[in-house]
Amino acid sequence: MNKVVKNADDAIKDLTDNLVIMLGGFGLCGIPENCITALVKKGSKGLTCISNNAGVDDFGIGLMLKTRQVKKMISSYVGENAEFERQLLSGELEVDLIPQGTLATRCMAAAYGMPAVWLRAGVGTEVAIGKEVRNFNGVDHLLEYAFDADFALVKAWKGDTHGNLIFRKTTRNFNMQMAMAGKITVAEVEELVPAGDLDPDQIHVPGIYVQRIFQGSNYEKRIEQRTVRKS
Amino acid sequence: MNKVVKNADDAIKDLTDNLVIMLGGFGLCGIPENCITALVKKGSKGLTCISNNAGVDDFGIGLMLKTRQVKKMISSYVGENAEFERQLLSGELEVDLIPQGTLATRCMAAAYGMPAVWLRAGVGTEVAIGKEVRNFNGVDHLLEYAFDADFALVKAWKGDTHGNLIFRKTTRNFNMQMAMAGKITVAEVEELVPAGDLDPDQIHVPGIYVQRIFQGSNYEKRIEQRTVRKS
Amino acid sequence: MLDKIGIAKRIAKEVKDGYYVNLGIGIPTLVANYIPEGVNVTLQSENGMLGMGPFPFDGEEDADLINAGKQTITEVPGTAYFDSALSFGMIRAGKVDLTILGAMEVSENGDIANWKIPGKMVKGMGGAMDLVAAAQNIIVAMQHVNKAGESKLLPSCTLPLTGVKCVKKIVTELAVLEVVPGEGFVLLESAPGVTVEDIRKATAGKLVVKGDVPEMVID
Amino acid sequence: MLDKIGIAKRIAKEVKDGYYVNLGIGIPTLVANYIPEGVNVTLQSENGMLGMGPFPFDGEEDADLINAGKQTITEVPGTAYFDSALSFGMIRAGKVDLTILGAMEVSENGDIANWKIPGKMVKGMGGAMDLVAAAQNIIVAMQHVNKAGESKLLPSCTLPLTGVKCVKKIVTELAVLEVVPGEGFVLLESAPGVTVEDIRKATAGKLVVKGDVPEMVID
Repeated sequence: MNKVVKNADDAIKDLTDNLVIMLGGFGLCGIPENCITALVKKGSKGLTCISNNAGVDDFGIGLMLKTRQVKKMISSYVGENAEFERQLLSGELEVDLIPQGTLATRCMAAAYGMPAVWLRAGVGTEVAIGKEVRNFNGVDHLLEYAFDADFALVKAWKGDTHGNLIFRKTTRNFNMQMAMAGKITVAEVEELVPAGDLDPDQIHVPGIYVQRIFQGSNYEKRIEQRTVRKS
Repeated sequence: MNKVVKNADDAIKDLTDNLVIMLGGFGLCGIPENCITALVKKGSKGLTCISNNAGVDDFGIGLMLKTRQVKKMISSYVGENAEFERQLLSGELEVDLIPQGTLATRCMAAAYGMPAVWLRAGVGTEVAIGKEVRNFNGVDHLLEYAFDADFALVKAWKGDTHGNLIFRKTTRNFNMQMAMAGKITVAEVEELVPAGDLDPDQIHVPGIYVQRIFQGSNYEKRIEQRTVRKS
Repeated sequence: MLDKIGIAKRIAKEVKDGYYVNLGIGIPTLVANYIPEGVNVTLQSENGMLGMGPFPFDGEEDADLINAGKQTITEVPGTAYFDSALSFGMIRAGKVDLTILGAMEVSENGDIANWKIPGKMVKGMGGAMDLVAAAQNIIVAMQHVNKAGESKLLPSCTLPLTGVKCVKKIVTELAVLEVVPGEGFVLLESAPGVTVEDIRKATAGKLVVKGDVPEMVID
Repeated sequence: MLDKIGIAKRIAKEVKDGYYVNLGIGIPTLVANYIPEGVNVTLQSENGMLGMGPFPFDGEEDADLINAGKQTITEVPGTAYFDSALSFGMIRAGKVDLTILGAMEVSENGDIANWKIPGKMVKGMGGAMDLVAAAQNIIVAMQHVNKAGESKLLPSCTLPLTGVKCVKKIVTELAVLEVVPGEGFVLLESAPGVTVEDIRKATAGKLVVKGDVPEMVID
C-alpha cells in the first residue's frame, strides 16, 4: 500500500504525449508546482489540460503554454495570461470554456463513478449548444458528462504513505475532486508522513484514490493579487 | 447567524404530520437520538422517513414504528426489526427499498442542487422497474432523482453556533449528506462550541446547510453487534 | 450621480441579517465594507470558503487563502473551507441568499451578459453562469452606460449571454431598477441629483416609471 | 469438502498485495483472518471506512466505530473515514479491486440473487446491488446447495435479482468455479475428497469440465 515515489520526475515518467490531464488549483493557489516543472522538463506534447485557470505568463500552466505542450485547455477562466490569449487568437490552442461549477461537478461525477449528471448552469447560453436539455421541476438542465482524465496532478498540504490527503484553507478548491477523478492520481504534498500520523476523521481524500505521492520541494506559492489593509 | 435552539423539542416544533424527513445514521450508529425521542413525544403522524435502516424494536426509528407515526420508509436495509416486519406484512407500512449507494447519492444530489443523476445500481433488477434506462460507455444506468425532504435530522460529534458540523469515525455515514439535503436541517451534537472554536479545515458540513443546532443529552449510543476479540 | 462607493453603499442596504452572500469582482466586493452594524452576513467565496474576512494586514498574507478574485483575504470566527464542487453545490441548492455581480449588459427580461466580447475578449465565465443560473436573488452592480456612452440596459442583450431571465435588481450610478419580466426596467429610486429624464436617456430598454420616484437614501 | 473456514481460506488466496477489498457479511468477513503474510490489503467498509482493523478487545468497543455488518471494529494505521455517498462513489468508480459476498443463487451467466425471498423475507439489499453493479471483480462465497438440498448454481435465478452478469468466480464447500458467460460454470478446482461427479450432482446449471480438475490447495 506504499505509494511513495521519489519525486515529480518519477511520478510522471509515463505521462506521455496526447494524454488528458487534470491539474488542481484555483488561480495560482494550490497548484501542483513540482509536477508542472517536471512536465515542462519532460516535454510531453499535445496535452489536453483540465484546469480551472491557465496560470500566468511565467508560472503555473503558463509555463506549459510557453513550451507549446498544450493542445487544448478545458477551463472556466483564463484571463490572466497574455501568451494564452495569443495562442488562442492565432488558433494554436483549442479552448473549451465551461462554467466553474459545471467544471467542478464533472470532476466530481468522475470521482463518484457517475457517467453524467443534470446541471442548470449555462442553459440558454452558447455553452448549451449541442447539449441535451431536460426540464426538472420547471427548470431546464443540461446533461453534463463526467471527465475522463488519464492523469490528475494535485497538490495537498499533508499526505501519508497510503495516499491519504489533507488540504489547507482555500487550496482544496479543484484539488480534492480531481484527486479522486484521475485514472492515475499523482499527489504532491508539502509534508509526507507515515500512515497513521493523520487523523482519520480529517482526511479529505482517502488514499484509495491516489496512486502516487511524494513530498514536493521549493514551493514558491506565488500570490496573484496581494491585497492588504492598513494596520 | 446564531442557529442555536434550546433542545430537540424546540428544534422540531414545526415538524408536523405527513412530512418527508431524513434521519441520519447507519444501523444505530450516529442516529439523532434526541430528535427521535422528541418526535415520539410530539407524536407527528403520517411521516415518510428516509433512513438507511429502521432501527431496532425498542431504539431508533423502531420507537416511531411502535407509535405508528411512520407511513412510509425509504431505506436500503430494514432487517433488524420485528415490529417493522409485522407492519409491512400487514400492509400498515409502505416500504421503498433502495440500493444503499443510490440512497446516499440521492441525498447528495439534493445537497448539490442536482435534480437527477445516472447511477448503475439495480439495472436488470426489480428496483429498475419504471425507471428510465440509458447506456453510457456500454453500461446501462438508471435515472435517479434527488430526494426532496422537508426536514433532515442529523447527529454530529461537534458543532458550532453557526451550524458547522464535525462527525466522528463511522458516524459520518448518511448524516453528512442528509445534513446538506434537507430544506430544514436540525443538527444535534455532543458538544456545541462557539463559532471559531472548530478548525475551518476540518468541518465536514458548512453551517450554511444547517438551520438549527443544539447540544443533545443522555446519549445511549447503543451497540447493535458487540464483537470483541480475546486479549 | 453615485460613484462606485455610492453604488456599493446602496446595495449594502439590500443585505439582510443572517444572509449568506456571494460578491462578484469589482463594485460587488466593495459592498462588504458598507454592511450596516447589527446586520450579520456570511460571505461565500466560490473557490471554497464561507466566512470571508477582510484583507490581511501587510505581512500576514497567506498564499493558501484567497478569494474568487484571487485576492489575499482572512478568516473570521466560524469560517469553513470546502472544495469547488461543494461550493457550487450549495449555490445550486439555493443556500446562498443573495448574489451581487457586475454586468456588461442586462436585458428587459433579466438576461445578463458579462463574460465575453466576441473577437475581443476571451477570459471565460468563471463561476458567473453557475451563480446566475442558481441564485434566487441576483442584484447587478454596474455603470448605467459603457465607456462608449452606450446604454447597458437593453431591450435584449447583444453580447453572448451568461444567463437568462435571472436578474432581479440593478443598481447603477443613476438609479435602482427592478427587472419585471413582461414589463421592463421598473424605476424604483433615482440617485441624488439625477432626473427621471436622465435615467430614461441612459436606458435603451423599456423604462417603467410608476408615480413619483423617490431619491435614494445613502448614509 | 470444506467448512466455512476452508472456503474463507481458499478465497484469501485470491487477494493480491495492494488490493482494496470489500467483504460482505458472513463467510466473506472471515476471509480477512486468512490473508497470507506479506500481502497488504486495505479493507473497505461501505458504511464509510477504509482500513478496517480487527474486532476491539473487550471493553474497548466504540459505538461510533462499526462496520457494514454493524459489528464493533478498530482502526489501523492509515484508516480514513468518509460518508456513505463517497463510499459508494469509490465503489462505483472502480477503485475497490475485489468484492467478496454471499449469495442465495447464482446463474450460469453470472446473475446473482441475495436480497429477497418474496413473501418470506424483506430485509433489503443494503449495499449489495451497488457493489455487484460496480465491482470489476466479484467472488461469491456460499454453500453449493441450500438447506433444502437444492443447488444454488442454476441455469437462471429464481429469486429476485441483485445484479446481472456480474459474478466472476464462486467458491463453495465443493469447488472453485469461474462463471464464463456463454459457457456456464467452469470448474477450476475441487475440494479435497470431492469428485467431479459430486460437484456435477450439486450443480443445477451447466457445469463445464475441461480436462483434469486440480484439487484445491489450502494451507
